[in-house]
Amino acid sequence: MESLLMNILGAVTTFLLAFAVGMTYGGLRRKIVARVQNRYGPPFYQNFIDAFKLYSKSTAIHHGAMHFLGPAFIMVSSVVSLMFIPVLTNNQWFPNLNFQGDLIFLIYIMVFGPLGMALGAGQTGNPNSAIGVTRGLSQMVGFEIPWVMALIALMVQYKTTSITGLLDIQVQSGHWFMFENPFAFSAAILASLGMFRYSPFDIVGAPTELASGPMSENGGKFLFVMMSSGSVFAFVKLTLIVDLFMGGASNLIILVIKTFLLYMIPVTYGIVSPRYRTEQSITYFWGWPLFFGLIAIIYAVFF
Amino acid sequence: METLLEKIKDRVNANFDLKDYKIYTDLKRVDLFFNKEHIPSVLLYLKEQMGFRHLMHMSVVDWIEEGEFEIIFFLWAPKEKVKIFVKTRIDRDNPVMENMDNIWPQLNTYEREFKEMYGIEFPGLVAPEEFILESWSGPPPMRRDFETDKYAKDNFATRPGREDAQDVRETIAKRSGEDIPDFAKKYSR
Amino acid sequence: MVGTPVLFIVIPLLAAFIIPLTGMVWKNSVRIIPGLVLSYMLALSVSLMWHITETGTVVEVIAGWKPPIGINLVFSPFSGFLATLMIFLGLLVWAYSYKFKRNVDSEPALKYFILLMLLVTGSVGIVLTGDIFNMFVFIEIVGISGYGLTSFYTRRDSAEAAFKYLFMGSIASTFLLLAIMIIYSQLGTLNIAEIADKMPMMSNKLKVISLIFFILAIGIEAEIFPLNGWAPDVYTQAPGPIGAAFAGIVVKSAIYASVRLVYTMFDLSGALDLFIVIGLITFIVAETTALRQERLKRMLAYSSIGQMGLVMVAFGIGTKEGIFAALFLIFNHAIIKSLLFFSGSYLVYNKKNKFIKHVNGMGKYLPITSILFTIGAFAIIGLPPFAGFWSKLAILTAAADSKMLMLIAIILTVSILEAVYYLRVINRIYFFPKKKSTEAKKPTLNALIVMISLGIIIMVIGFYPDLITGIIDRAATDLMDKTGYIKDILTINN
Amino acid sequence: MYNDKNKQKIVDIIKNAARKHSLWVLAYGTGCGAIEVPATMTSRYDAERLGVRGAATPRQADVLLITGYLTVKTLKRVIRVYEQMQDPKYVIGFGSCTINGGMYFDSYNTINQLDLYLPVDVYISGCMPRPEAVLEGFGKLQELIGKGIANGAQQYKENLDFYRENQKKVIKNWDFQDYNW
Amino acid sequence: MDIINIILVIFFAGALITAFAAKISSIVQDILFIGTILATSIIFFLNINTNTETIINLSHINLTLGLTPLSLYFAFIVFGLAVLAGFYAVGQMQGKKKKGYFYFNYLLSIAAMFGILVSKDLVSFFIFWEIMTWSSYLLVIYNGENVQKTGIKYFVLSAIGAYSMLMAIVIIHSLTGSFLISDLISGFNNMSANMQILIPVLLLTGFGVKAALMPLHIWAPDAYSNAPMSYTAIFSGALSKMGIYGMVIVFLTLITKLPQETLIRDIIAWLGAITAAISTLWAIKQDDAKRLLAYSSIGQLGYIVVGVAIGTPLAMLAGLFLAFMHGVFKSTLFMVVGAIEKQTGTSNLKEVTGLIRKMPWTFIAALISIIALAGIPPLGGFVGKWMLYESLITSNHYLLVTLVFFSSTAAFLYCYKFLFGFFLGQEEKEWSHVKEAPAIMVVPMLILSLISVVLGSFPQLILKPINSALSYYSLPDTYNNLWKESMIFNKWGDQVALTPIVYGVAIVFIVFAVFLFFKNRKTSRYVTTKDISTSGEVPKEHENLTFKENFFQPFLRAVEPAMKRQMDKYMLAFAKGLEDLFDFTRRIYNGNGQTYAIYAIIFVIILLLLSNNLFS
Repeated sequence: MESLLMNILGAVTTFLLAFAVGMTYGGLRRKIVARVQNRYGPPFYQNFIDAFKLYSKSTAIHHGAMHFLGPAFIMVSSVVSLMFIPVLTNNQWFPNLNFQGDLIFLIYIMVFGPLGMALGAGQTGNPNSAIGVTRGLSQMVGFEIPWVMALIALMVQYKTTSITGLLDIQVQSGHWFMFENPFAFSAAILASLGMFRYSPFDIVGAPTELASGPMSENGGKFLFVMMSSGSVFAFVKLTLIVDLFMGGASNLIILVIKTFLLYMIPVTYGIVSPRYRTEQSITYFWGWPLFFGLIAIIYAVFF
Repeated sequence: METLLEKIKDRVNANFDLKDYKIYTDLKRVDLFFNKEHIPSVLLYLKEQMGFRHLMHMSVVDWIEEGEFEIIFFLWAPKEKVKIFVKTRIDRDNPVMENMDNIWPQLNTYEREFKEMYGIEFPGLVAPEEFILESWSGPPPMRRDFETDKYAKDNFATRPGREDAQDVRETIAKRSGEDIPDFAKKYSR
Repeated sequence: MVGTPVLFIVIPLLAAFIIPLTGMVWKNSVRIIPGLVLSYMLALSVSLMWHITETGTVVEVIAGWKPPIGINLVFSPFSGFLATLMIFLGLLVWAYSYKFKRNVDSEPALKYFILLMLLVTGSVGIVLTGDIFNMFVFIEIVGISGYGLTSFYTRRDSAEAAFKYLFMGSIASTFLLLAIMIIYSQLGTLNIAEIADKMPMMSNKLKVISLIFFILAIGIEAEIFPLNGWAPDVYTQAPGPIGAAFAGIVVKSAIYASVRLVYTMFDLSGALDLFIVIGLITFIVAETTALRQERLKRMLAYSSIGQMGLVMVAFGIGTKEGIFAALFLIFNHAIIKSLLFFSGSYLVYNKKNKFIKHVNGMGKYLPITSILFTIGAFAIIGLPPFAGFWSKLAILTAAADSKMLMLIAIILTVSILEAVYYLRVINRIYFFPKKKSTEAKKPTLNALIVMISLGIIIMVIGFYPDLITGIIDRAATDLMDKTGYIKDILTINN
Repeated sequence: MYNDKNKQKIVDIIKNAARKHSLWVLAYGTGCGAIEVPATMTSRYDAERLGVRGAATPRQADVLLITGYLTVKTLKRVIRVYEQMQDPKYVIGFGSCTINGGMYFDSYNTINQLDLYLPVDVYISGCMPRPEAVLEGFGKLQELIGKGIANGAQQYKENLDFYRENQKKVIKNWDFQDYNW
Repeated sequence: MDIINIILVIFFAGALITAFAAKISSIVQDILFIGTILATSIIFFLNINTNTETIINLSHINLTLGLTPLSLYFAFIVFGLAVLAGFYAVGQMQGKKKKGYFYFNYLLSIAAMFGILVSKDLVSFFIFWEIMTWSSYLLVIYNGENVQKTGIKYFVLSAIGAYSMLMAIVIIHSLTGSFLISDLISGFNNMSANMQILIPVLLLTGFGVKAALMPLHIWAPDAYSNAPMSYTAIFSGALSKMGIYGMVIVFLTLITKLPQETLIRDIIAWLGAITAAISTLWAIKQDDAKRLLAYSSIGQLGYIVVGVAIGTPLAMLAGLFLAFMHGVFKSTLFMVVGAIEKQTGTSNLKEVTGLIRKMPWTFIAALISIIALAGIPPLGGFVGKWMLYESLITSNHYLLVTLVFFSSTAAFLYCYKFLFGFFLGQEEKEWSHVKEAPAIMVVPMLILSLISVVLGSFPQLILKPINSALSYYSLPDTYNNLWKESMIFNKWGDQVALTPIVYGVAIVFIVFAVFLFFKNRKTSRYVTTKDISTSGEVPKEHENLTFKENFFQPFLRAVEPAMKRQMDKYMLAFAKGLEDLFDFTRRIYNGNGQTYAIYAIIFVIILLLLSNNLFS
């Protein structure tokens, strides 16, 4: 009983940590983007203010049951995938469910969210939502392929499909996989550009063209849940890449440094890039990233 | 150039009952005046036979003094690079003009506009809904006898404080020293 | 002894000549007497079949002249099986056409039944006789009645078809006579058993030539490629039930003749391979041609030719399994194709051209006929659980046992075509809307009974093939037993 | 002393503080004022540092920015957009056209006074107001929100009959659904 | 009489009686139909016994019937689906024409499937296989004139498959002297090398047609979409599994003994994966829900084939588990389409919209099945997908797993298209009259979707029978090796524990659903889908705002090169060419007597010329 309580407590702590870190990173991104654009920019805690404001807004209307459940689906995706990722290498604080699932499971639970969001967006009946959803799902098919190839390369190379197993190998040997199999790392990073949906891959929710796409009918608490889920999910993705390629982190400070450095890649890439159309982004992902993925698998099999 | 324009005029004249014409050589433009009932055939002829493929514009002028509307079609021949203005006059009290959007589909838009703004009837005009003036109940606003000021005052509440606004026309007239025309006096404050 | 084989020849011939006389007295006797005669013959043949299971082959000597000099009739398990089958089919054709031209005067009906009787007689004679010249005579009887039946409707087209048939038939007679002459000049006998016995004495060259002449002559009757040009026209132009009679009776007798030649008379090793080649070509050409037909009867005719090709292939395999399969296929084809001809002629009854498109939507108006046609089509395609499947399986098994893999592949590939063109008709029957101009003709009661009994036979054989396989098995054993045949005939001294 | 009323007040203060620094603007670009909004938002004047940010749809927005004259046809859409926004919501009238009709005071199809039809929280005068003025207007709105007196929505809700009457007077083909709360 | 015979007799008798009961009354027909299915299923489920063996003696062939553990597993699928789809069919067939025809063929094909499963020799296997083929063929052309091409296509490909199987059967008989499957297995080692290749290839061709494997799949989209939906549930759910059943036996017993084992396995697996990928792309393109699901079925069968072909214990488990799951969720989806078609009159995704509030139960069934289809945890589809991926990765098929993963991800697109098209989006006035389907149709769907939910957390219910089936065919017992209660392992020892996942997902889902739903339920009110932010414009009643045209156009544009070539077109062109060739042979018979005489002369001359070679 006590251990169960501790588990729940740990899970909540993990969630709060992920929420805080993700939100802060989002705020920092806005600040950085502003500085690059020669603006002063909002304070780094602006996202917290926005989130709280959204939470405090009223939700006077809804479009039916799926409208409620859509954000819940997204949250399930974020939180459950958070539960299955080892946050720190020594599992005293954040044990969660790290040993219960493995990478394939994680890949699947990570695509659960977009589908839920799509359902929620669908019921609102806004054509912009549906258009955004189709673009989002199409793009997802695009970046999942190099991403999976990178992961498969790791699995093949180290004969395990468990995240903790891959992490342990890195900790014990002291070598990071991003140097052991740089191609896999490149493929994963390029694929993660798409996952973050920052420019140039932000056609899904293009505000001026699609009226923010899937989210166009969601205000107030719906948007709050989506926003926090996005923040948690950003943390999940960053932590996952850190765990898989950068040897994990033994304490929070190292984790923050590593994830922040990683986070800078999509952010800086986004700042300097114009927007891709959907088929352009798909073909982008099936170009170099796919090539790197292939090389990574070949490298993993033969070397 | 002169000859080309003349030739165009002559060719039209040979086929149709041309009331009057005017040639602007520097503008590469011919103005042709017709009776109302000739207009469709003239336009069709110009489009199909003489290469005036492009309808640039359609316009209406309210000649309130003469009790007539003047309707003008602006045509353009891309090959010869020549303009033709086809003009006709219709009765202002009973403004009916033939619907010609089967010649140029874009005429449909113009006709819908003139129907609302001038009250000109185009029999057979297919208009899905109101064009610009939704649920308009007043007289056609672009006619020159429409009293816009009065209409605005009657319909839209005005914030107090605009009473001192000057009549712009009087100011202009004073400044340039010319008289206000008689017909305009009726509308000036 | 319940009866003698000679009755199979005598009684129908007698009946054929008596019918016109009785017809003057009582018009309906024209219709009834053939039925009585055929029923009697069926009873006789069945009892004989029963008899020979105990005593062995029955050899009937005519007019006391013993073989090899005299003419003899042989009722062995093999020939008896075929004779029974033919008589049974003749009975069915009679029952089906009992009311034929009833509403008209008796003149056409008289001709029809006389010719039908002659056709059956001739075919049974071919199967039973043990003498090649006698066989020639019977072939001519069959041919003449066939020409008559073909031109039965005195129309331009039927006359043309009959003339074609006659033309080819005369070629056949010529060559048959030539072949018989060669053999007689060399061996001095016309008795099949004695020919078979003396065959090694003949020079190889002449043997080959006479065999080729035989094959040509009998091949014309057996509708093998490329000698079968007359057949589709005849099938199309002859009255509906006669199509079934041709497919079920005449062709079978010709096949019997050719098999008897190759298995018993000649000892040439390549003949069986020739059978396979010719049969296969016939099968392929006929089935591909059937695919492109627009008329129902022509389609059925080509299908029938194709099946005959398959029978020849099965005989050509040469093993006992092959013969078993061939006989099984002969049996199945006889009943199935009869059913198809019977029901098909009702589906396109009132139409002159009898196009396939005329069957559109008949499933609603002629439900039982349509279902029977469907059963027939499924059976001939070889779908289980209908009768056709077992014979197809038997052929394939026989071919596989002889390691003829290409043969299996070709047969199966062509079978797909067969499925396609039958399914086209079935789809039209059930799923296309009826044209207004088409009128459905309800089958008469006797025709319905015949068709339903055929359908039931197909289903029963399909579910329980053992009913027939025992007899066929014995027939196959009998055919393989060449020395037994010679001994049975030549040593008859009683 | 902790009681329900005080608690409500504390929560309100926090909420207002958050709302004040997070204004998501739906710029309804009518008239010439639409051209001033990009200048306000982008690098030169950078409204984002105040927490002002564009919103894509009325469901997400807090502030309805009406940037110029409103014809009757547009007014109908604006009212609908306003009613689709979620509480709390604010309206900023932008330029003299919204105040008294501006240069379109005698147009046959343009309303002269926005606050008869929608509850305006802040007017920004000028024809057109420069971005500095716009920022000033946002500052004023933030001030009002902070004090808790930017209650236009409340006012609209309470005096709905008054607004409806005015709206129906100019919009003849009234085919709206009910107000969204 | 033996149980198996009794069941078969009841089936055939029931089919006949039901077909002719139309003369009495429509309700009697329904009752007879349901009665037949229920009686047989009850007899089956009460008397499950894998030891009995019935032999029907024909003089030259013995038909041997009996259950094996593997066929028992498939019989579960068949009977389960048959009962549920049977009830559904009664609802769906209300007031339709040709009811007797439908019931007859439905019962007959179920009987044939059962017959296939209990056949222990190849002849009875083939007999039942063909009965299944033509009864399903008759249902494919149920809709009349405009489906003739479809019907012919289906039948011809089935015939190709069946006849290649028949060829294999007779070859086997000539080699082993017996039709028994057990004799084939034991005698396979003694065959020559050529035969060892030929027989499995022929058999796989036969099974591949029914399993809609790549070059042989062209019948499937049309056939699945044209049969009545209550039958397509069986067609795609159970009938296609017969092909899988045959493949499993071939792979377990024959292929393992070959020297070229890996090559054949790889070829078939790649074919399966390519089938999955291509048909997924085509499914995305479809606008008709039936065709969409039809292509999706082909894709799913591709996964199953991949699993079966790879053939490691985990892959086999995955393939068979997916076969079960596919039966469950795909038949639910076909039933959903049937219900919608019955209620609205069309199954076009472009026309029907916004049914979620009109047909909520149908939506729930569709949602659950779609989630299962997409392989998203915690539903049953995920378990199968997980096992498939793990087995592929651990057996060194890296590119294959990428391809499978691609098609599985792309499947999300059509999953969403299906849900969105029917249930979400604008609520149109045109469909405001639509009511929920009758309970007799809805309840089977809900039961089936419940099964997908249950299998997500307790797959052992199904994995246990699969395990015993596989160990019957001498695959290692995987009970402790690869899976335990609610926990699956891969070869490398990595695991997925299903129970905590289910709990985790459920808890988080409930927390946020409560947070959003119950907190706002009182304060918020429902507005119609016309009340959306369309730049302030008020959508008119007749205006259709739903986004339906070119739904996944950008994606399709990106994958266009892969969809340019259609197997269908090649095959049709081939058939056309053949027909032209046949037209040429037809000309041989030109109807001219002289020509025929010349043929005769030529025939004689050729024979005479060749006589030396022929009769040497």
